[in-house]
Formats: sequence, structure tokens, C-alpha cells
Amino acid sequence: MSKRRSDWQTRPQARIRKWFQQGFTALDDEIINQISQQTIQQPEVSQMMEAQREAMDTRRYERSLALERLERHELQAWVRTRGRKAIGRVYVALALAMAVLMIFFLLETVAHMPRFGDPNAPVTNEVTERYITRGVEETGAVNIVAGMILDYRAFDTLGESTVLFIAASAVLILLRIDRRKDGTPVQELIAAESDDRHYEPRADRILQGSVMVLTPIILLFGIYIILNGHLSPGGGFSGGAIISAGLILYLDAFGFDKAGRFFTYKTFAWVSFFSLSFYALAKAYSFYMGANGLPSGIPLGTPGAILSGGLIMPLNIAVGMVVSCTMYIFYALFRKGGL
Amino acid sequence: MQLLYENLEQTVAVILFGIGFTILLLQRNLIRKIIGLNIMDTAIYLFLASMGYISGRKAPIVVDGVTEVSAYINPIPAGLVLTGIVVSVSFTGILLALTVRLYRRYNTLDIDVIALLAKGEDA
Amino acid sequence: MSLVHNFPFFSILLCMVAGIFSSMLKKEAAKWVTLSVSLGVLVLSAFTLHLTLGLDDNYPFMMGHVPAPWGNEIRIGRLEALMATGVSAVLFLSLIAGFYHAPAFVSEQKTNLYCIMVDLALAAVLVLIYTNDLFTVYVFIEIMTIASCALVVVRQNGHTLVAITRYMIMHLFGSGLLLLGIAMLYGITGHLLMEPLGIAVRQLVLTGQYNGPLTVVIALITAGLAIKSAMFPFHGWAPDTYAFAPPLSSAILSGIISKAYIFVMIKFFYRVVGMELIISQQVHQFLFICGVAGMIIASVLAISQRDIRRMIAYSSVAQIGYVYMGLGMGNTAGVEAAVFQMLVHATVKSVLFLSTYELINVSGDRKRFRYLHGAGYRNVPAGIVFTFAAMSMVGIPFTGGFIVKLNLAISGMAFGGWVRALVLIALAMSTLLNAVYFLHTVVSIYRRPTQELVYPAVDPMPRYAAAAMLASLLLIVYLGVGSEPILQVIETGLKTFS
Amino acid sequence: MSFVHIILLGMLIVCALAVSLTRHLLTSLIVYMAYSLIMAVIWMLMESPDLAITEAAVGAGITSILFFVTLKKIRAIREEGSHEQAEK
Repeated sequence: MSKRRSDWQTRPQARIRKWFQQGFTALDDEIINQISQQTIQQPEVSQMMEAQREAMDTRRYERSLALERLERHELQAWVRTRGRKAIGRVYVALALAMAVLMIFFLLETVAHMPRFGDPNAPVTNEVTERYITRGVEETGAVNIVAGMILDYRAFDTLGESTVLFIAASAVLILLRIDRRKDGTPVQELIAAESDDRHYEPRADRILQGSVMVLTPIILLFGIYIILNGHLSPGGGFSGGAIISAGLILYLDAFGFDKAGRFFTYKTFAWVSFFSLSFYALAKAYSFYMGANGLPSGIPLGTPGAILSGGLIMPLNIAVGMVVSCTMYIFYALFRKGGL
Repeated sequence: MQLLYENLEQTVAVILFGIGFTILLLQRNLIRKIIGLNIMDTAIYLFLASMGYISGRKAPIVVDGVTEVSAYINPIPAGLVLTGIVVSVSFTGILLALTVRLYRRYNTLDIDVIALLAKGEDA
Repeated sequence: MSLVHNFPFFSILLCMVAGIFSSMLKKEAAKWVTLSVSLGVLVLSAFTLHLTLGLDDNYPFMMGHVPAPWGNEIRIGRLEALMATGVSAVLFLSLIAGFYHAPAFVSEQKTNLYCIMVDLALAAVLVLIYTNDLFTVYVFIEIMTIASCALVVVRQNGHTLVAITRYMIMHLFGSGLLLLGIAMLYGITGHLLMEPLGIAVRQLVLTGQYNGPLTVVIALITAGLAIKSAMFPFHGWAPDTYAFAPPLSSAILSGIISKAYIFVMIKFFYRVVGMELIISQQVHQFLFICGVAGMIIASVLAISQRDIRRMIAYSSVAQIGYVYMGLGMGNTAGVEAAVFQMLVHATVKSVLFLSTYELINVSGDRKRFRYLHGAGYRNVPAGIVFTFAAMSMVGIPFTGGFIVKLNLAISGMAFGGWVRALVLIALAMSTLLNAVYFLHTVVSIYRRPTQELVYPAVDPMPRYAAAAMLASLLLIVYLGVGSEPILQVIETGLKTFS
Repeated sequence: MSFVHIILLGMLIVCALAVSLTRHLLTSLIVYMAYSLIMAVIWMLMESPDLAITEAAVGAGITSILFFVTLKKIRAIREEGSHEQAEK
């Protein structure tokens, strides 16, 4: 009885040490206890004794737990004060040494990489050549980068849009405050809304006035960039980001009540659903046709015209919609956990 | 040194990578850690983008129907970096969301303190 | 090209489209969609496996209109098809066995988001198994990282939040290294697809050009993938994440997702750099040492845990050590054993996490060992399944774990000197340590409680969940008894892999 | 390699160091924003306008907005906490 109840409650190190010293059975003195209890089968008295012993054991266990907690507390206190400094210093030194070592190795590597701006570097090979010389006739896009990411290597770009979608879903999991089943808001949501009203600017005249001028221009510029993705620099990602910046600006100036008139959670869900499924299915069609050696049957148009590049412009629009919705919903979720 | 100077872009990229890495390891503040991650990522993108540059050539947007290799720089790294930028902004969003949640729970941004507090919740 | 040739592509597409559709579905519908998607992928992969068994070589599938060095492609061989089949089978069984306790950790309005994560995680795993392009690997690894983050964080308590923050920081650092490696490799070869890359790398080795950068590239990519798959010294994020995540998520994370990283690594070794270069650069020895160290040290750490889930999480790190030991031997037999271990571990670990949840659940949601006494009687199927899975972990004959250990020992015997000694000692030590902690757990779940603890009444687990667990059990036994044809597939698959 | 180019690259390093050395979070965020913009200019000089426009919109724009809204949220939470303490 002088032993503690079970070794599984002691500290791990002690347990391992004990195991080394006394073998496996030492860990299980509980079994022995139990068997010895079973062999002395005397009703009543032994039961009472057992109950007493149980109570004592439990108390002892509680105490051992409390002790352990105290021990941990002391350790924490030590860690917080002197230990933290010591460990911290060692850690800083190690991390710095590692970083310096890594930079050194990488610099050594860089010194042996192909020269910057060298026209004969290994990256200029038959792949680049085909993209540049035949890119326009094969994809119909004047902007070779757009043709490359949306036609030759479209699978990566599909993955990239999926990254955005899944990131938006993950942030929804993390930050969205759900309503109850009957649609009434929970306490947390009410608090978040009142917070938001408290900390955000209220109907600032100057801000609203300048936003009224700026937002249409920003949106227009974003749309221009998306629609000209196959003709000039830009495309779905940058254009979508610009549009979302315009929307966020509007939201900041006018608050959720006004912005909610044209952009709710449903808008987000439907828009990203439609654009992503359009994207995935369009690309699936073109992959399937390409892999099976069938003609895709999509006209490429005259290179340089706005209606050219086959699927590239619709895909850019889809990507732009996904990006702008995702970024806007990020912002809204950060501000008050929902739209 | 001469070699490093010729590859200055890549040299700077590698140094930035190291700085970002150090911020990631040493800063205990979560938001600074996230900035460190972003610096690390952009450093890699700079590295990748510098690979495609060829001196004296233009951006890969076909002008006047000129489709000769000697006219344009390599379009591939640009496409890859484009993908990478979007990936890293998604990560930033998720990590910041995590930060907000952690702060709401523990009222601190220091990751070590947060870990200690989380352990203390058990006892 | 017949219709069956398209099936791998269809399975990837099915997962992605199902993920996108799930965002609009209600809770129950999303669950059904996810279940049927995993079943569909299982069927499609089985057909693909059947097809590839009849082919001599792997075949490419263009993702677009232009062929290999220009366009993107996936490449399907029997090894890939085998992995896809195994992964989807494990996922299907885990979903049946684990989906019913989703309400315990996911709020109702977020169940469809959880389903999105499962779908897209499966899509990413499939892409990583099939793909032939290094940059696609990077993009889909990021999808997988986000998906696993969200899978863990649906249960929002302090532990998961802290664990997942650590996880994200480690994983993003790993992806950074991976991307830097890919960028450098692209810089010295000018290719991203694996086949042309392989040719270019061999050319570089022959001419002796850019040899320094090549070594750094191999180191960076290996380190990045090793961090992400919880190889021993980089395992810091793993135990907390696996232990505090919801049980279904732990099963998916440690059973399926961590395998995809290792599969990519094998693909990188075989298809891109070639095993000869790996051996001449001594990378395999590093993996070997880490694997052996992981097998032993993680097992010791597992013994010292008080929480049963953390114990299983540490044993997961130890099991990854087996894979790396096999990979680090550098001979075909070793890699074969490693691939087989991936299949076995996927099956065993997912069912272990799920049955542990059942045992904890009938013990009043308490995780310490002393409360688990008698849990095996309170939930009989879970107890049986846990016992058998633990036996496979220890390596009792007629289970998958035995075949793994046997194969690892045999491939270790091919070496002389310290490698052979180390392999045998590590296997013996690890088996012993596994026996200590798993058999102790089994004993404790079948021991009568010493003190009358009040266990709250819980709903018994549904019949179908028990059936799914028993089916996984059969799978484990099948891997132990009928392993010959599977090993044959792996052997011939590895030959056509490069 | 032009003179401007070298100065810009040097400023990148200075900004990256400043992020970790400044005392206030807000300052380091603004420095990070400057870092992104410099990166965009460098990419412009490297003849990659696609990258430049994306980095300016996504890196300097959206990422910074997300950082700022996080900081604001955190300050709101903190003030709320101190408010409650004061009431007690």
C-alpha cells in the first residue's frame, strides 16, 4: 500500500526507469493488487475495507495529480523566468547558425547556377521555343503567359483555383459564426456585430464621397484587366484581386447593410460554385478531348482581337469571379464572422 | 564574389529566404511569423522569376506578329510564380484566421505563451 | 485509347467536382456524396489496376492538347493504380466507420465544408499519385496541406488550434524548401515534367555540369517532403496534430495523406534523379539513419505517453520510420518493402484511430489508460479490431505487419556489415517496444476496472460502422496472408516506374 | 544590371530586416507592404508585367488588407478585454 496506485499516472521518465529496473510486471502492480484482493475472498469486512482502500487510493491519486500539477507549475515558472532566457538564447544561437549555414550553402549553389540574363541558359530550350513560336497559333492568345497557364499547363491553374476555393472553405470553418437552426443569431454573432458597428467608421462623408468616385473606376479597371487577360498583362487573378479591393473599399465606407444589398453569403456561394464548376468542366472537356486525340471544336479566333483565344477569356472571367469573391469573403469573415 | 554579383537577383533572393526563415524561427509573435513566411515565399518567387529573364529581350506578349525566340523572355517562370502568389495569399488568409481565433481564446500573440496556456487547460 | 484508360482522370475529376458541388449541399446530402465519391474512386481505380496489370509499361495521359515536354500529363502504371486502389479503399472504410460521429465534432452547418475537405484531400492524393509534373506536385501538396489543416481544425479547442499552428508553420517551411528545390531544378534543366527531367539530369551527371546545384536540389526536395511526411527528426508537429484532431481526421491524415508525400518522394527518386545518383550522393544513408532512429526513439516516446491517442500518434511516427528505413536501403527489395509498409500502415493506422475513439467513447471520453479498463467489454467489436490492429503493429504472423518486417529483414540481409546488423537490431528493438506498448494497451482495455468508475451510457456504435471496421480487419489479414500477388505487383511496378 | 536595380534589391533586404527589427506591428506591416511594392517594381524591370500587376494587386493590396483587418480585430478584442476588467 505504500506504492502509488498505478505507475501509469507517474511521470513518463519515471515509468521508463522503473520498467528498466524492475521489468514489465512492475508497471502493472495493479494486476497483482487485484489478484491478491480476489484471493482473499472475505465478504462484508473485506468489501468495507476495499471501499475504504478505494477511497484512500483515490485521495492519494488526487494528491499525486495535484503534486504533479504543482511540479509542472514550478517547471513552468522556471521556464518563464530563467530557463526561458537560457533556452531562448541557445535556440536563437542555433537558429541563427542554421540560417547562416543555409544561406551560405545556397549562396554557394547560386554561384554555380546559370548566369542571370544568359540567353544560352538551360531554361531556354525546346519547351520555351514552342511556347513562343507556336503559342499564338495553338492557343490564340497574344499574351503567351496567359496562354501557357490556361492552356498548356491548365491543370496547375485548375489546382490553383481549387486552392483558393479550399482556402475560403477553411477560413469559413475557422471564422464563420453559425446561426441556430431556426435562423436566430447566437450570442457570439450579436456580439461580433455590435463590435463591428462600434469599431468601424460610421458614415464618414468624405470617405463615402471619394468612394463613390473611386469604386466604379476600380471595378472598371479590374474588369478591363480580366477581359484583356489574353491580350495584355494581367488576367483573372490580378483583375479579380482589384475588383475585390474595390468591393472592400465600398464595404468599408458604407458598412454591411448597404453592401449586403448586392453581396450576401448566397452570392458568394453561387458565384464561386458556378465559376469553379464551369472552369472544372470546361477544362475536363478539353483534357478529355486532348488525351483521346479528338478535336476540341472551339474556335480560336484572330489573335489580337478581343474575342479570341478560345476558352481563355471565359476561363479568365471564371477565375476572376472566384478570386474576387474569395478575397471579399475573407475580409468579411475577418471583420465580423459572416456576411 | 564575382559570380555572386553576376547572379545578384538570385543572391538577394537567397538572402531574403534566409531572413524570412530566421524571422519564422525566431519571432514569437504570430503575425511577424506570418510576414516571415510571406517574405520567404516571395524570395523563392524572385528566384524563380529571375531564372526566366534574358537580357535585352521583351515581355512575352506578341507584338506585330513577331514570334521569334530571340524576341521574348522565357514565359514559364512567370506562369509558375503567378500560381505561387495566389497559393501564398490563401495561406496567409488561413494563418491570419488561425491567429484571430487564437487571440480570441488566449489574448496574446506569443506562440510560446499560447502553447503553455493550452497545456495548462488540461490540468 | 479505350474508355478505361481515362479512368484515373475521371477519378480525379470526380473528386474535384464533388468537392465543388458539396459547397452547395446540405449536411446529409454532402455526406452521401462524399461516401459515393470514395466508392466511385475505388471502383475506377480497381478497373485501372485491372487494365494496367495487362499492360507491360505505364502509359501517359495528356492533360491538354499538346504532348509531354510542353503540356501537362499524368502517367499511370500498376504501382500507381495499386496505391490509388488501396488509398480509396481505406478512405471508404474509414468514412463508413467514422462518419457517424461527425456531429460530435463538426457543427451542423459546417458538415458540408468538412465533406469538401475530404473530397479535395482525396483529389490531391490521387493527383500526387498519378502526376508526372513537379509543379503540379507543388500545387496539389498545398491543397492537401490546407485540406488537412481544415480537417483538424473543425474541432475548435485550444489544443487543435495550437497544434495546427505548429503544423502549418512546419508544413509551409517544408513547401518553401520544396518549391526552392523545384525552382533550382528547373533552372538547371529547363523542364518540369518528370521524364524529360530525368533525361536532362542524367545528361548533367554525365557531363559533370551543375553537380553542386544538383546535390542541393536533391537535399532540398528530400528535406521538404521529409518534413511534410513526419520523418523522425522533423516529426515535431505530428503527435499533437494526430492526437487532438477528430478521429476520422486523424485516420485520414496519418493513414492516407502522409503516404502521398512519401509516394512523391519515391517517384522523385526513381523517375527524376534515378536511384544510382541517390546512392552515389549518400542521400539514402541519411534516410536510413533517420528511419532507424525514428523507429526506436518514437517507440520509446510512445511508451512514455499517458494519453492513448498520443501513444498511437507516436507509433505512427515510428511506422513512418519503417518506410524510410526500407527506402534508405537503396535496393529494390527495400523499396518494395517500404511501399508495402505504406499500404499496411494506411489500413492499420486508420482503423486504430477509429477503434480507439470508440474505446474512449465508451469510457466517458477519458483518454488516460486507467479509465480504459474494461473498454474492450463495453464495446466488443472495437476491442477486437483494436487488438488485431495492435497485433499487426507488433508483427504477429498472418497480419500485414509481419510481412513488412519479414521483407525488411530479408532485404537487409542482402547487405553485409553494419547495415545488416543495424536493420536486424532496429527491427528487433522496434518489435519489442511495439509489443510493450501495444500489448499493454490491449491488456488494459481487457482488464476489469479496479475501481467503480461511472461510465455514462452512450449510444452503441452503429452496425455498419462495426462492419466497416471488421472489413478493414479482413484487409489487414489479407495483406498478411495473400501478400504474394501484391508484392509481385509492387515489384513489377517499380521496374516500370523509372 | 542598372544602378536602380541594385538599389531596389538592396532596399528589399533592408525592408526584410526592418520587418523583424521594428517595434510596432503596424510599422512592420507597412514595411512589408513597401517590400511587396518594391518586389512588383523589380518584376516590372525584369520584363514580367504579369507578375508585377499580380504582386501589386494581391501581395501589396489584398494581403496587406488582410493583415490590417486582423490587427484591427485583435485591437478590438484587446480593448474589449480591458473594458471588462475595468468594469470588474
